[in-house]
Amino acid sequence: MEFSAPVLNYTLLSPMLILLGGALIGVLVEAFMSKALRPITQLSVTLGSLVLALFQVWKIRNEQSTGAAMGSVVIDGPAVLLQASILIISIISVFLIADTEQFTALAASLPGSEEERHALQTGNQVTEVYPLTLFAVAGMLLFPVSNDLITLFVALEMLSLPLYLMAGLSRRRRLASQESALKYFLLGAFSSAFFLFGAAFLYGYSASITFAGIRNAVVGGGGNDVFLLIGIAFLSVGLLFKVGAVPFHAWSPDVYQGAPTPVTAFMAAATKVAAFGAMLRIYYTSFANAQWSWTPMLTIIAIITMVFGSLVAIAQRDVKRMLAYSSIAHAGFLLTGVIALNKPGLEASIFYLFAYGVATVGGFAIVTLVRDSAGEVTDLNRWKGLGKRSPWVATAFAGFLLSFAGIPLTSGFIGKFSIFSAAYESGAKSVVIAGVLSSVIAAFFYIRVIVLMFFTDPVEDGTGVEIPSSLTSITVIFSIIVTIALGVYPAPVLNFISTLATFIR
Amino acid sequence: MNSLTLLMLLPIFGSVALAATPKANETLTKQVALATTLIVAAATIAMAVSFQRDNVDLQFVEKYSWIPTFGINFAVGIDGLALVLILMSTILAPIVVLAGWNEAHGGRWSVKVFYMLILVLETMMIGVFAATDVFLFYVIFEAMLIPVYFLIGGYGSGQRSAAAVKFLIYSLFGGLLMLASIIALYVMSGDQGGHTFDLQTLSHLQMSSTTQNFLFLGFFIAFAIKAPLWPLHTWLPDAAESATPGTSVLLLGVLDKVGTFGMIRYCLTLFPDASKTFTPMILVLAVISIVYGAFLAIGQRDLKRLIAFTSISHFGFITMGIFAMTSQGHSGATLYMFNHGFSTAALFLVGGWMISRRGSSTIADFGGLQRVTPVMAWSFFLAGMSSLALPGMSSFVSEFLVLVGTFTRYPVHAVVATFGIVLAALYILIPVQKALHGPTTPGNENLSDLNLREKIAIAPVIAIIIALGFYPAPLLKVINPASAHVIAQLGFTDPAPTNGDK
Amino acid sequence: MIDLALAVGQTQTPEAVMFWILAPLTVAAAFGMLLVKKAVHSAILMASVMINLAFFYIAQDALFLGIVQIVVYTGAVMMLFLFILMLVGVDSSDSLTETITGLRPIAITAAVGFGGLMVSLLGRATLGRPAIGLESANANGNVKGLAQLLFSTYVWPFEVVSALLITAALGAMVLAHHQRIQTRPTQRELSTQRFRGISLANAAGLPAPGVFARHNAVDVPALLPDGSPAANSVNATLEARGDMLATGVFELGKIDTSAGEEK
Amino acid sequence: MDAANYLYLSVLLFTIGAVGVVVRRNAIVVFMCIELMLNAANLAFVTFSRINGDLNGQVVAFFTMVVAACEVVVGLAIIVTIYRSRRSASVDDASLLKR
Amino acid sequence: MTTSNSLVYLIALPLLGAAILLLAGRRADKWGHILGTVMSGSSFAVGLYQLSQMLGRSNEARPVTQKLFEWISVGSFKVDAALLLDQLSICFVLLITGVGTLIHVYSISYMSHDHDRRRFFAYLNLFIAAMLLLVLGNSYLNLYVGWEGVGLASYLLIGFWNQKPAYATASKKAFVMNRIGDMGLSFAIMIAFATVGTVSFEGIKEHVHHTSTGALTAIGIMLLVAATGKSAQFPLQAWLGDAMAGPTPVSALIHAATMVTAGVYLITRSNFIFDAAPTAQLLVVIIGAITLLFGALIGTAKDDIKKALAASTMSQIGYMILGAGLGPVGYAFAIMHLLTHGFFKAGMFLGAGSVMHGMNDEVNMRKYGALRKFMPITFATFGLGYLAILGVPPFAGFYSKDMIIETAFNSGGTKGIILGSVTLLGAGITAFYMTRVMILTFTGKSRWDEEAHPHESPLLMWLPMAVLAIGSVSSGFLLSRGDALVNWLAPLFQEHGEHSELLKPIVVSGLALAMVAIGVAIAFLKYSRQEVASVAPEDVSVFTKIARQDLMQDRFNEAVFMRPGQQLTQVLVKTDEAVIDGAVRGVGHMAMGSGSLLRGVQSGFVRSYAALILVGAVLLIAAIWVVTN
Repeated sequence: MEFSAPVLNYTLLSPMLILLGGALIGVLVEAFMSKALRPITQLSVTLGSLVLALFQVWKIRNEQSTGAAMGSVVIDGPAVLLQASILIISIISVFLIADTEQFTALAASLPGSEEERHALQTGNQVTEVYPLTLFAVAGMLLFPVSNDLITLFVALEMLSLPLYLMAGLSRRRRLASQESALKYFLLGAFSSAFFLFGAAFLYGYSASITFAGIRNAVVGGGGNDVFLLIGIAFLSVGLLFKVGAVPFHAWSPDVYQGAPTPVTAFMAAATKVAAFGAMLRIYYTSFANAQWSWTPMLTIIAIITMVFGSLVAIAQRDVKRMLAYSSIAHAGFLLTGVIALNKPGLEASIFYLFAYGVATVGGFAIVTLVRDSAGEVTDLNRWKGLGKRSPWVATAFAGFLLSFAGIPLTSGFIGKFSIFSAAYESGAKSVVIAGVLSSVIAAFFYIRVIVLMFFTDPVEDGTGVEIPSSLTSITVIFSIIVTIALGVYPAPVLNFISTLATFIR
Repeated sequence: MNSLTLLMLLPIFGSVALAATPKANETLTKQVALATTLIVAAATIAMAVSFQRDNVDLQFVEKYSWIPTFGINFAVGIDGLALVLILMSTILAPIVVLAGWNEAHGGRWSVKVFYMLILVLETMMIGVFAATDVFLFYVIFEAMLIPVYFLIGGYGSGQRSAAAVKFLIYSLFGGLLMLASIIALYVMSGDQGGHTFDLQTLSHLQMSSTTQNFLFLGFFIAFAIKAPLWPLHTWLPDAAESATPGTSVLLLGVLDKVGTFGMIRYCLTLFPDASKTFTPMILVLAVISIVYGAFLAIGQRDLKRLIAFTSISHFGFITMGIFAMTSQGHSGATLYMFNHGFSTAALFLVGGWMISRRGSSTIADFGGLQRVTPVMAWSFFLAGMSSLALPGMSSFVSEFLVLVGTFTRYPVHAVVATFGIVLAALYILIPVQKALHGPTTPGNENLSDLNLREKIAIAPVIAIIIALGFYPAPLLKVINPASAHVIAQLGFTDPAPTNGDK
Repeated sequence: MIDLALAVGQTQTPEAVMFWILAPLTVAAAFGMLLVKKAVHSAILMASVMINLAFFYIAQDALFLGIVQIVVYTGAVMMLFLFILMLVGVDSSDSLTETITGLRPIAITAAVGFGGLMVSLLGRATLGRPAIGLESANANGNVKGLAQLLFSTYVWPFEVVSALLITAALGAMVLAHHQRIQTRPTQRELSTQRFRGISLANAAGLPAPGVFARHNAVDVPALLPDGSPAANSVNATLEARGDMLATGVFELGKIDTSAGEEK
Repeated sequence: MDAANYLYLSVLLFTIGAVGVVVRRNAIVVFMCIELMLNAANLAFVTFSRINGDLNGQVVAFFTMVVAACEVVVGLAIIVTIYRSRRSASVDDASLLKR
Repeated sequence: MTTSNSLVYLIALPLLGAAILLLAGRRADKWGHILGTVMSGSSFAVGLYQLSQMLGRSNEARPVTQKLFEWISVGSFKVDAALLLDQLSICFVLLITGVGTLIHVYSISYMSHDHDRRRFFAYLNLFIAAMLLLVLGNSYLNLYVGWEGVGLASYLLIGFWNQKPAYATASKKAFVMNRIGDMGLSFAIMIAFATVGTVSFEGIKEHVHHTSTGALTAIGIMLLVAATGKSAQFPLQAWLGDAMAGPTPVSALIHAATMVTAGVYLITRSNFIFDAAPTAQLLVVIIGAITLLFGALIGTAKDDIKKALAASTMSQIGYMILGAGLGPVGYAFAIMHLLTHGFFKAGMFLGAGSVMHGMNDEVNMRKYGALRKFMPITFATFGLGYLAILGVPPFAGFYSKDMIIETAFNSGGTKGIILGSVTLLGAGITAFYMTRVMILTFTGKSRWDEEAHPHESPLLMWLPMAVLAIGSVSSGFLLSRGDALVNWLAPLFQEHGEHSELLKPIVVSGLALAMVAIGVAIAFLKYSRQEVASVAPEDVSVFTKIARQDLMQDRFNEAVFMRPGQQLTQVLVKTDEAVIDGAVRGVGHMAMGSGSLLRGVQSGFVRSYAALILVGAVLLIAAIWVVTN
């Protein structure tokens, strides 16, 4: 047996390679650069690699290849779109991560210890978050372009591990933050065990670990489908966990609340894109012909997810938890795109993911701005009268909320419309109806926040709005512009998506 | 003026201009707002003049590609029905601005924001009636909620934010049901010759009767909430109670018309068979609304809630006229929409002035106003007479047409509905007696009568009410061809005289 | 799973023997993990499960994995676990009573359901193709075969895993590394500080911990002349952790035989 | 010798691991149970590799081991951190965030 | 048919007057009353001109129409704003404008101290215009406009002094009860359109012969309902007594001479329908009969002079309705009685106003007495009216009322006998209560309050009274001379065949006079021989008590309609709040509640979350197990 050297298409892999390179530079910076210079250097390196990666993605937008990395990676239209979305969302998230007020000064110090206080006084910063972010983004880029189960698993871990770590790095309420890291980690590992177990059965079923191989096995048949079904079920547990679908959602409210807000923003938005990207690919390509087996399952989960997320969100008193439940509800809406299993469904999902992701980052960016002397204020009762004190911030937040609620002239509406129409087209009427009804419930709590901000008199408790740093401003402004623009005139983006969104096999 | 798009852009320009005015100079703000609405009104009237009355096709048609991926166009065009409603909206707008000159002062935000919201709303009001693309219609239908929401919640009184939320949730609920139907239409259009939202094309879709029924309900419930039809009405009294008078005028006078307009334009056009299937049920609801709204109005202690309930009764009439499926009922309903706009406007505006002077909206707090403030009292009285459809007032013509038109096909419904006119006498005369008649009660002795601005604002409303009562022909001539067209398309002909089946 | 009966394995009696000996042991060890109170015992049981698995790997023609399982998994990963266990208190034991209402019945039902259903499902599964065995795949040796795949087909994930390792290292650093923010004071500085302090009481150094006839350890405070314990003779950390012993039993005149049983 | 037996064994181990995650309170034991689940998955991979007659399954198992090692590093780091803060390795004590 | 361009002026002039007076506001206070009177007078002049024109034409050419504009036109529902002046309407036009103008003149003086006299004249003008529209409209819908218009004017005038809550309530009551009648008219119009396809008098008349009797009966009954509302007939009569809250000229004009007779006009105008619908016609007669007794009985017990007169009006209109219900033979007599009644009742009301004017607006007859000496002219004019209403020859009532009684007797069979007897009985009771009014007011001893200083009214007031008194004396004779009115109206009505004569006219007259004499005698005995208490005695018979309470009509309405209505309203208001809105809020609360409940899932324990995942996985496996089974 001769060994033939592997051939990698570096152009197609370049976005990921750039990020990994950037991350390595970041690690080196940590090791060798003086403390004072680290923050700015890390930020530049991170942003630079992200932008460069985005540029590379743009350059390869018309490429279609399964051979980029010996069949492990597939680059096609959806891949480009998803990677671009992840990169854009990451860039605006990094602007938030650059906020030094959010991260602990020294993660190893005990909360409340002398050491911590000293670290705070000296202005120490955990600049390691930048390379960690880059690793996570690289994993996210890889996740939706993976073309076999190994790569998928590795990518899953690669995007998860940095997030587990970052969740624990909050500056305030550190015990809660560490707790969120622990919960995220334990449950994440638990779900990835299911994922792996499912992968084993898929391998058993198809004698192949590539998506194409699984697809061929599904098409070809032979034997019965027990292994396939077990495989799909357990693999789905892992994926549904990542997107936060009921009943695999339980981590997300706690983690969203405990993690530093920029990390929450990043993981809420970018992880969702990556996870749904992977999900779309595997369901649309490998499992497409076994549609009968998983559509009912996903339909039920989607409906429960929407309704549950919307209902529980009503009862929330904390803005981050509320957004977490809202994101659960949105996971339900997005699942309809997977269920649709048609080209409109794919296009709609990609549009929705992008629109939702950008709005989410924008929303959390606003959350970082509302503070009192002890840091962020996430208790909704203390958001009362925000519209009076800071009309622009409140208006922007209202804009994001309206987009989440799917009010016309915001991107959320176009997203919902397109995803529901795709689902309807594929005959999944029950999901559409459930989606519509839970949208009403969801609207209720979004509106409640608007009422709090605009129609309730402020309480004088020192809650104020930080004058946004220029980076945060960029995030907010960009997000709101995208949210409105995609609501008013989405045609160019939809066209772009439409021309690219076809999975190759 | 012959471009609907331009017409829609005018208020937007106005609101941009408003944004540029200094915050401190509120008078300038108001003047700009007034000027804008006046220009829009003039432009609309000019448009109406060049409207070809006998042409049943859509006129002033414009179409621009908007979201080609989904086959969505920015398509507008009007027929007689839409023209009449646009006319009503744009004429009401300057009146509302002028009448509510000071009503923005108690709000959470600046006066400027108030008028910007009003102007944005005006654009949407034109758009919602002019849209010929279902998607465009839906977008405006839903987007309209936002400015109204802020107008109620930000500038109203009492439980304004709760009322605003109730309004919004109710409307969103209906809107989302409609969205489901629209999605279904869209998908079906894709199966039958390409995705489109064009109303004309969609009206020719083939669909099973079950599908049609469900989709019809999706649309109808949305419109029934808007209209509002019993039992989906409970948001209206709250909203009207809390909103400023001007907002209430726009809410009840214009926005709620979108509901009845939608029933004609969308329910009947898109789902003719389902419309027929549901007609008996809807007629019953309409009749209940008429009687129920009247009874509830009689039972109210709050002036604004009372007016709101009278509107529920009136919307019952409109709905009944629409689903009577006769040309009289249809034209009557359309005319009713126009007339109701003005008579409700008169009631709310004058009622609003009374309330702002007295500082209370409880009817029992008034008394003997006729002696203290004769002009205001008379205005209210005339508005009330219009509301109870006194002959000689515009609403009589429309109400009678609705009744006659209904009677020829559904005599029982018409008979029950006619009892509403007795109740109408009660619900108008009770507040008239309590507020305007009787001895002047303490607290009312020094109320000031209408000032010149208010007189100028109310005069055209009353003039229109009376003029159309005696000479409704100009409107009917515009409405009739459109109504006849709809009726004919549904395959209905007016019942011939039965001669008592002799 | 009728047709999964492997031609390759059916005649290999030794494998069957090994399986039927080791499998129950494995399951018992795994089950024991749930039942033992002390974490360290769980770890030991876990290690034994892993070693058993290594045998199964080897028995199934996965020699390389078997070795790796022992060397890397059992040898390194489990040692890491034990290491951490030591750190957090090797003798700490779990109470096995359930504190979350309703969780245990749910867990047991779920477990029985899960296991039962899965076993039942496996019984129904058919493959639709013959089981092959690894003779041909391992023709050039298991390691070579794996290497062939690893360095050609799976070179990309293989390389990406390196990023994962860096992440892990970086993460451990972030969470565990105490950056020296201020220089550690030298002996000289400390002694200067001692003498320049407000009181000279401790200038000569703190008292040593208690040294008694029947007990001497760092966790027992020394006795002052008046017989009372000297708190500052014990390390502050021990005191904070509550590991300091009471001195009462060691005091003169109060000799108590039970002190012998201490610890 | 029926290769299916390995699969049954794998299922049993996986189940035990999953239950362990739910019933044990010590974070480290919980984590070990997760490792047990991963091992069960590995056993399944190896078994299927044998059944399918190709080495891909073994490659996956190999990757799993590597990834698991990384996970262990990160996981134990987190557990140690929280232990240092709380002086407790019980996962039940970490329940600030709820509802 | 002749057309004319000047009909519209009949209406336009008073309407213009009303508009000017209302819009000009206080500026017109000085000359408002003059303008109002002039406008009414000019309308009368136009009416006279029209009459002269009409007299110059042959019978067939007498009706005149004027189409103003197309009012409503939708599909086959076409209604023009058009006027029709024929022999019937001209009678009304002249009555309305003539009596109306007189009352304008009277009011100049009567209302001279009222701050709001201008407004009063505006309302009067508005009423004249609306009433003219009522009688001039060429279709039921046009008539309907006038019909509600007079209702509005009546409402405004009854409530002219609405600062008094009772008066405001009275006006509201009048309007609402009228609306119930109006509803009948709406129904009639709807049925007419649905069955005949048109709502114009002309159009329906043409189609009557091929329209089913059932439909015509329905239309007829509905028209009757309308008539009962407007003309205060049983069972919608209750408002008329309260309507006396308005200034007395109003009572004279609206609630005696003109508006309340609109029902008679309606039935007469719709003769072609009633002729073809015997059942409806019979109902008309029954209603008329009931009301004439009803009103008369109420009249016997009333101490308020205006209410007594109002009850009398109700009763007299009962006569007219009864007459109109007797078919072709009765229409003309009904109209004749209407006209004569217009004179004498308006005269008496003005007389009553004059008395009140002199007595500090006291209306209680028990506080009058012996006014003959202080108000001779009033006594004279009132007395002439009294004689007229009693039907004493040769006063007006004799001609008109006897005709109706006679026709009633002659309507054949048992029906004839019953009707005749009722009308006779009515005549007797009328004599009783009118004599009572006369005695209490003008004769006997004075029972005034101390501050009363009775005096005769000024010229502007007594002059109209005098003119009306002349009418009361002469109109009957003039109209019946050579059957003038019957012949004048004949072209409008169907030919009527000869009736069997049950009783000779002379016998009828004799019987009637006898009844009158009995009535007068009883009254004389009861009130002239005994002292009249200035406070109404309480120890009276049950019947008197009931009669004082208007035969329990208000009690009945309250118990049967008002209270249940109010209760229904309250229940509905509560239902709306609790049930309908409650359901909506309930859904909200349910969502909130389930949200809070489901929130419990998030216990904060990571092991629970893991259990949730495990359970989810088990469910998936179970689903697979089921599917593959």
